[in-house]
Amino acid sequence: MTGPETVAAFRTMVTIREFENHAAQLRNRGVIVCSLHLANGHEAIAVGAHAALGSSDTVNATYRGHHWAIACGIPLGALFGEFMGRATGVNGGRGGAGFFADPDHRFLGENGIVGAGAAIGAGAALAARYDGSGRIALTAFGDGALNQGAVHEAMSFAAILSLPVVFVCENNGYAEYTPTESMFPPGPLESRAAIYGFPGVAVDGGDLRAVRETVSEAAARARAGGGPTLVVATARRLAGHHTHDAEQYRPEGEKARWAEESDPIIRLRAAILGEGLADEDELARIEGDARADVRAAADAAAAQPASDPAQLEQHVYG
Amino acid sequence: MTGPETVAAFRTMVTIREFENHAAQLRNRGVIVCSLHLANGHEAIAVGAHAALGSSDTVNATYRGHHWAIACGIPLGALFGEFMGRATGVNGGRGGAGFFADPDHRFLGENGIVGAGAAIGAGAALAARYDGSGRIALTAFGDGALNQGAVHEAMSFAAILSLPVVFVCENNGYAEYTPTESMFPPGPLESRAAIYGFPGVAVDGGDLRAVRETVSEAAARARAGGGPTLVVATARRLAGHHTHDAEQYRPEGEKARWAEESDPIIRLRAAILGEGLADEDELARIEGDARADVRAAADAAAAQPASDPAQLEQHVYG
Amino acid sequence: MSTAETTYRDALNAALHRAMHAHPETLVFGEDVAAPGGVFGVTRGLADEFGDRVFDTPISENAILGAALGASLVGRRPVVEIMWADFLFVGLDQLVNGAANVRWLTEGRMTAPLTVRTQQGALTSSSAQHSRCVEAMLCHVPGLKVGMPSNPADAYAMLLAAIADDDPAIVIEHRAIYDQRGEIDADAPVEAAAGARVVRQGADVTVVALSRMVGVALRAAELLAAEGIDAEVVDPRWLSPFDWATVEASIAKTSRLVVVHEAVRTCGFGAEVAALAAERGFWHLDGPVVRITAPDCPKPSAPSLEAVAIPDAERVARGVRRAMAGSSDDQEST
Amino acid sequence: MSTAETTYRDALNAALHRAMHAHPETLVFGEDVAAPGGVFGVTRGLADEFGDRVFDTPISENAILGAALGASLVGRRPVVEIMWADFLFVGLDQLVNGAANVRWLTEGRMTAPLTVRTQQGALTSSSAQHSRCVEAMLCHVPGLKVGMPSNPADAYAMLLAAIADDDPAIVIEHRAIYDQRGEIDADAPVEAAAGARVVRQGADVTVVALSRMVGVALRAAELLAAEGIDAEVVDPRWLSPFDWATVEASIAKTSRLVVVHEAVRTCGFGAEVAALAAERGFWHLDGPVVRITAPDCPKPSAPSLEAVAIPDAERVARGVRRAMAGSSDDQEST
Ligand SMILES: Cc1ncc(C[n+]2csc(CCOP(=O)(O)OP(=O)(O)O)c2C)c(N)n1
Ligand SMILES: Cc1ncc(C[n+]2csc(CCOP(=O)(O)OP(=O)(O)O)c2C)c(N)n1
Ligand SMILES: [Mg+2]
Ligand SMILES: [Mg+2]
Repeated sequence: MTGPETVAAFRTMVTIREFENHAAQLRNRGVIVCSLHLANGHEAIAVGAHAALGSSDTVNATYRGHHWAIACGIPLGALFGEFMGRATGVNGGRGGAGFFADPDHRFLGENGIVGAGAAIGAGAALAARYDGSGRIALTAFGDGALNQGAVHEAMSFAAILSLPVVFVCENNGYAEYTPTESMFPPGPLESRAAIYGFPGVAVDGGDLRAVRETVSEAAARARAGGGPTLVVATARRLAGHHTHDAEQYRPEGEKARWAEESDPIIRLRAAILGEGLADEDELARIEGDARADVRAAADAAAAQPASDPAQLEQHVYG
Repeated sequence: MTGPETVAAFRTMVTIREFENHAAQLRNRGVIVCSLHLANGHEAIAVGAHAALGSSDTVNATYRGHHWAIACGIPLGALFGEFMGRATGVNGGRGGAGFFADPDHRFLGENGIVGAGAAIGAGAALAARYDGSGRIALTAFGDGALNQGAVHEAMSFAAILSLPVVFVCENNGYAEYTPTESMFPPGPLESRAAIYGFPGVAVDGGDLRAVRETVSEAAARARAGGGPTLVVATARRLAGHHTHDAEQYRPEGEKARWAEESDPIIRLRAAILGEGLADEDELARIEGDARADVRAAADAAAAQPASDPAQLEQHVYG
Repeated sequence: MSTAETTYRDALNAALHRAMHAHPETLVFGEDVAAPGGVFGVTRGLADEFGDRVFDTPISENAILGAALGASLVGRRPVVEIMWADFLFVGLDQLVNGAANVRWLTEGRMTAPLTVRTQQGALTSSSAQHSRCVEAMLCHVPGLKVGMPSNPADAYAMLLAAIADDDPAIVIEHRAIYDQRGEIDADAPVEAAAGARVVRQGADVTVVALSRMVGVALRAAELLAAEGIDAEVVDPRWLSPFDWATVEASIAKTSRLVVVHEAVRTCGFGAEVAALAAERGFWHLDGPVVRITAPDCPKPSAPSLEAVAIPDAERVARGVRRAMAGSSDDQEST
Repeated sequence: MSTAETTYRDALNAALHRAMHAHPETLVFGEDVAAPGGVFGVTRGLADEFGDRVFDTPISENAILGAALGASLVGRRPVVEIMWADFLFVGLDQLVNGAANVRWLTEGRMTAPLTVRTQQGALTSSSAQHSRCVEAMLCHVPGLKVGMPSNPADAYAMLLAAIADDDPAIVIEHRAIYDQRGEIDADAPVEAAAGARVVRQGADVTVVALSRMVGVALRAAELLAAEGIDAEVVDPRWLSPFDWATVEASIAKTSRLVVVHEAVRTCGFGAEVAALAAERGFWHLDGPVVRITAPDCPKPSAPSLEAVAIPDAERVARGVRRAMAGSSDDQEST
C-alpha cells in the first residue's frame, strides 16, 4: 500500500467509526429505530480487504456489515437513509441496517441469518467462472457462524468446485453474548480449512496492511484458479453485540482495555505518523472532515421523505 | 471377542446378507413395493459395532439401516412385515424399509434424510448425561453425509458438550451414483474430527473384529466422559445404491472384484476356519439355518394382514 | 388459586421454572439461554437454579432441534429456544421430517415430548429476516402442535401445557408483547395443549385473531361498539390442533367471520379458518369471510412501512364493517 | 408449430435443453444431475451437451440453494434440482430468507432469476420422508413463484417459463407422472410464469385440482358425467402468483367448488382456494366448498395405507356429490 493509499484507508476507517457512533446516537435519539450491529473494531478488516479487491469483485457480509458497505463505496447518506426508513435509503428503507444490498457498489448484501451469506458468496464466485470477468467473490461472516451447517456446506461446495472465493471470518471474540472460546475446541479457527482442502490463514484484523496483504494473496490465488481461502481476521468488538446490548457478560474493563490496546484506528494513526505518511495536522483534518461528512450525510438523510407506504407492495414480483 | 462370540457374529452377518438378498428378490416379485437400500458389504460394521455396545446403549442409522436393525435384534419378521406393508411390521407398515424405529431394541430409527440422524444420536447421548444410566449413543451415517450441514452441526454440538456419542461413518465409496472421492478433498475423512477436537479413527469396516475393537475404544471413551469419537469404517457397497439402481456409473467389474476381494462375510468365514473357531460343517449349518430363518420369517410375514387403512389417522397426536 | 400480576416475559419464565421443578427430565437449551438468560430474558435465572439442565449451544439450529428430538426419544423433555422464528428455516427438517413423525410412525410406541419456544412478529423495524410469521407452515405438518399465546396468562398456561404434552409442540411467542402485563394463576393445574377461548362476547360478527392481533381485535371491537356493531373475538390459542368447534359456535350465532393475523395473507392460517367456514360453516354465514393480514410482501424496516404492514384496530374495524356489509371487495383487506 | 409426443420426464428434459441453448447464462446443478442425468433422468444428456454448465454437487442443499442465489445475483440463471421436496427443509432458508426478498428489498434493482426443480408426491410406498407435498408452505413466501405442472405440455412450457422468469421460481414435478405421455409444442414462444387453465368445461361444479390430481379429477368428471353431473376442471398450474380470476369465472358459472390436492388438508393450498371463494366468491356459491386431500397424518409406506391416503377418482366423485348436495359434512373429505 502506498502512503496515500494508507492515508485514504485511514480516512475510510475513521468514516466508518464516525458513521457507526453517529448512527448509535441517532438510535438513542429515536431518529433511527431499527437495531444496529456496530462494526467498531472491525474497520481494518473491511477496508484492508476491500483494498485488495478489483473493481468487479463482489462482497457480501452479515448484519454487522456497515464497514463493508462503506468500504465498497455505498454513500453514507444512502445508508443513513436506509437506517432511518427514508425513501432515499439504499433500499428505500425496506431492509434497514441489518439487511440491505447495493448492486451499484457490487455489495451483494448483508444477511441477517447467521452463516447464510457464505453460500451466496460461493454462488457469486461460481458465476464468475462463466463470464470471463476474472472476478472473485469475498464473503464475510463471524466466528460464531462457523458452527452453522450452512457455512460448512458453503466451504465444502466451494472447495469441490474450486471456486474463486475468499471466506473472511471476522473473529471478534463473541457470538452475541457467548465468548467464542466456549463454542469451539482449543486451536486456531483457520485450521478448519484443512478439511476442505484449501488454505486457512490467520491475520491480525486490527492491522489494515496485514489484512490487505493476506486478502491480496487469497484473491490472487482465487483469480488464478487456486480456489478458496479461509482468512480468519481477529477483531476486537469495541461495541456491544448490538446497540441495545447491556454487555453484562463481558469481563469488567475488557472493552476499555481492548480499545486502548488494539483500536485499529489508533494503531493505524500511530503507524501513519511514525512512518511519516501524514502529519498530525493532516490526520486531524481528515478526522474532522470524516466527522463532518458523516453528520452532513445524516442530516441530509433525515430531511428526506419517509418510505412511501403506497409503494410497500411494489416489486414483490417482476 | 471369544470364539463363540465370533461365530455368533458370523451368524448375524450371514442373516443380514440373506435378509437383504431375499428382500431384494421379494421386491423383484412385487411382494415388497417400497425401495430398499441394501447393506451388502456393510454387515461387519453393524455387527462389530453392536457387539461393542452395552445393553442400554442406543443406535440410530440411515435408510441403509437393515444391518443395524438386525444387529440390534429386531425380529426378521417384524422387518419383513414392515417392508411388505403388514400390520405386524415393526411400525405396522407405516414407515417401510427406509424409515422405521423400534424402542424395544433401542433402535431409535432409520432416517431418510441424509445427515439428520447425527444430531438425533447426539441428543440421545445428551439424555444419557442426566439419567445415570452410563448409556452411550451410536449414530451411523454415510460418507456423503459429511457434506451435510446437519452432520457438521451435530459433531460440533456433541464436541462442545462432550457428549457420549460414537459417530460411525460408513464410507462405502459412493453417495448414490457419485464416487466419494469426487466430493471430498484428498485425505482421510476421519481427520475431519480434528476441527471438533475429538478423535477420528479409521477402521476396515470389512473386518468384524477390528470394528468391534475400534468401537469399543470409542464407547469406553464416551462412557468415561471423554466425549465423542468419529469412526470412519470403510465398506464396499456390494449392491446398488438401492434396488432399482442400474449401476451404470460403476467401473466395469468393480462390484465383482470387490465381492471377491473383500466380502466381509467371506473374510470372516475364512478367519473362523483358519483360527479353528468352527469347522466347515458348523458354518454350513449356520448358513443353512440363517437362510431358513430368513425365508421362514418372510413367509410368515407375507401371511399377515395388510396394514389396516382404518387406522391410518391414528396416533398423529397423543 | 394464587394469581399474580406479571409480564408475558415473566409468565413464560415462571412456566419454565415450574416445569423444571415438576418434570426433572426437563432440559432447557439454545443460544444464549443459560448465563445470559435469553436475548429476550425469558430464560433468566434458570441456569442458576437448575445448573447443567440449562445450557448454551453453538449457533446450530439443526443440531439444537435434532438433539432435542434425540433426547426426547429417550426420556428427556427438552425445551429449546429458536431465537427468532425466521431461523427455523435452517433446521426445520428435524421438526418436519423428524419429530412430527415419531408417534405416528411407531403407532404410539415412541413419542417426542419436546417443546420449541420461538418468537415472531414485527416490532421496531425488525425487517424481513426478523419478523416472519411462520405458524401456517408449521400447522401444515401433522404431528406438531402449535400454540400462540396472546397474553401473560396464556403464555404461562400454554407453555406449561406444551412442556407437559408428550407431542412435539411449538410455542410461538410474540416479541412485541413481552412487556404486556396480566394475571397468571401460578397454581392452576396444567391444561391440555388445545382449546380456543372467546375473549369478548358479541352478537354481530366473529373476529378470530391470532397472537398480538387479539389485543388489536379487542380495540377494534371497542371502536365498533361505538357504532353499534357487537363483535365477538375468538382467540384460537392453539392452532394445531385447532378448536374449530368454538369458532363454529360463534359464527352459528353471528353469521359473519373476520380473521386477523400478522402473517402474510396467501396460505396464512386465516386461509384455513376461512376454508373451514366455507366448508363446515357455510350455512351459518350471511356474507363473505374477510381476512385482515399483512400484505403479501416481505416485512419492511422503515417505520412508515411497518405501520401499514401490520394490521391495526382501524384496519380491523374497516374489515368488520365490510363483513357486516357483505362486501366481497377485499381491495383493502391486507 | 412443431408438436411431438413425449413423456413428462422428457418434456422437462427438452425444456432444459432449450433453455440452456436460449440462455447461455443458464447453469444446471444438483446432486447426481450431471453424469447420471438425475436420479429420475430429467437432466439426461445435458452434461454431454453443455459441459461445465452442468455439474454435480455435494449433498448440501443449503449450499446448492445459496449458491444458486449468489450466482443469480450476478448474471447467471441457475436451475437447481432438489431431489425430493422433502429435502428442502434442510436448506429452505436460502429461498425464504434469501431469494424471495431480493427484488422487493432492492426495489427491483436486483433480481434472483433462479429456478428450483423438485418433485414430490406419493408413489409406491415412498413413505413419510419421501412424499410430502410442500406447495402451500412455499406459497406463503411472497417473492417465490410456485408452479406444479400436471402434464407433459405444461412440464415443458412451465419449466421454460420459470427459467426465463427473473424471479425465483420453484417447479414442483410429480414423480408418479414422469412416464405420462403427451404432446409438447417445442417451438411455442416462452409463456409467462402465470395462468390457470380450464381443462374440462362443465356447468355444474368447479373442481380445482393440483398436479397429479388434475388427471384424477378428470377421471372423476367422467364418472360424474355418467350420473349427469357436469364438472368443470381447473388446473391452476401456477399457485403463486395464483390466477383467481379463472377460478372465479368458473364458480360464477357453476356455483359449486371442490378443491383436490395430495398435500395434507390443514393449511394446504386448498385452504387458500377455499378462502378466496369464501371472500371474493361468496356470492357465487350455492353451497359449501369441499376439500378432497390427503388426511392430516404423515404419508404411509404400506400399499394398503397409501391407497387410502391419496385421493382417487372415486373419492373426488364422492366429494363432488357432496358439493352438489350442499352438504357441510366433511367426515369423508380427506
Ligand atoms: C441462523 C441464525 N441463528 C441465530 C441468529 C441470531 N444471531 C444473530 S447474530 C448472532 C451471533 C453471531 O456471532 P458471530 O458469527 O460471531 O458474528 P458477530 O455478531 O460476532 O459479528 C446470533 C446467534 C441468527 N441471526 N441466525
Ligand atoms: C438431505 C438429503 N439430500 C439428499 C438425499 C438423497 N439421497 C439419499 S441417499 C443419498 C446418498 C447418501 O450417500 P452416503 O451418505 O454416502 O450414504 P450411502 O447411501 O452410501 O450409505 C442421497 C444423496 C436425502 N435423502 N437427503
Ligand atoms: Mg463474533
Ligand atoms: Mg456412501
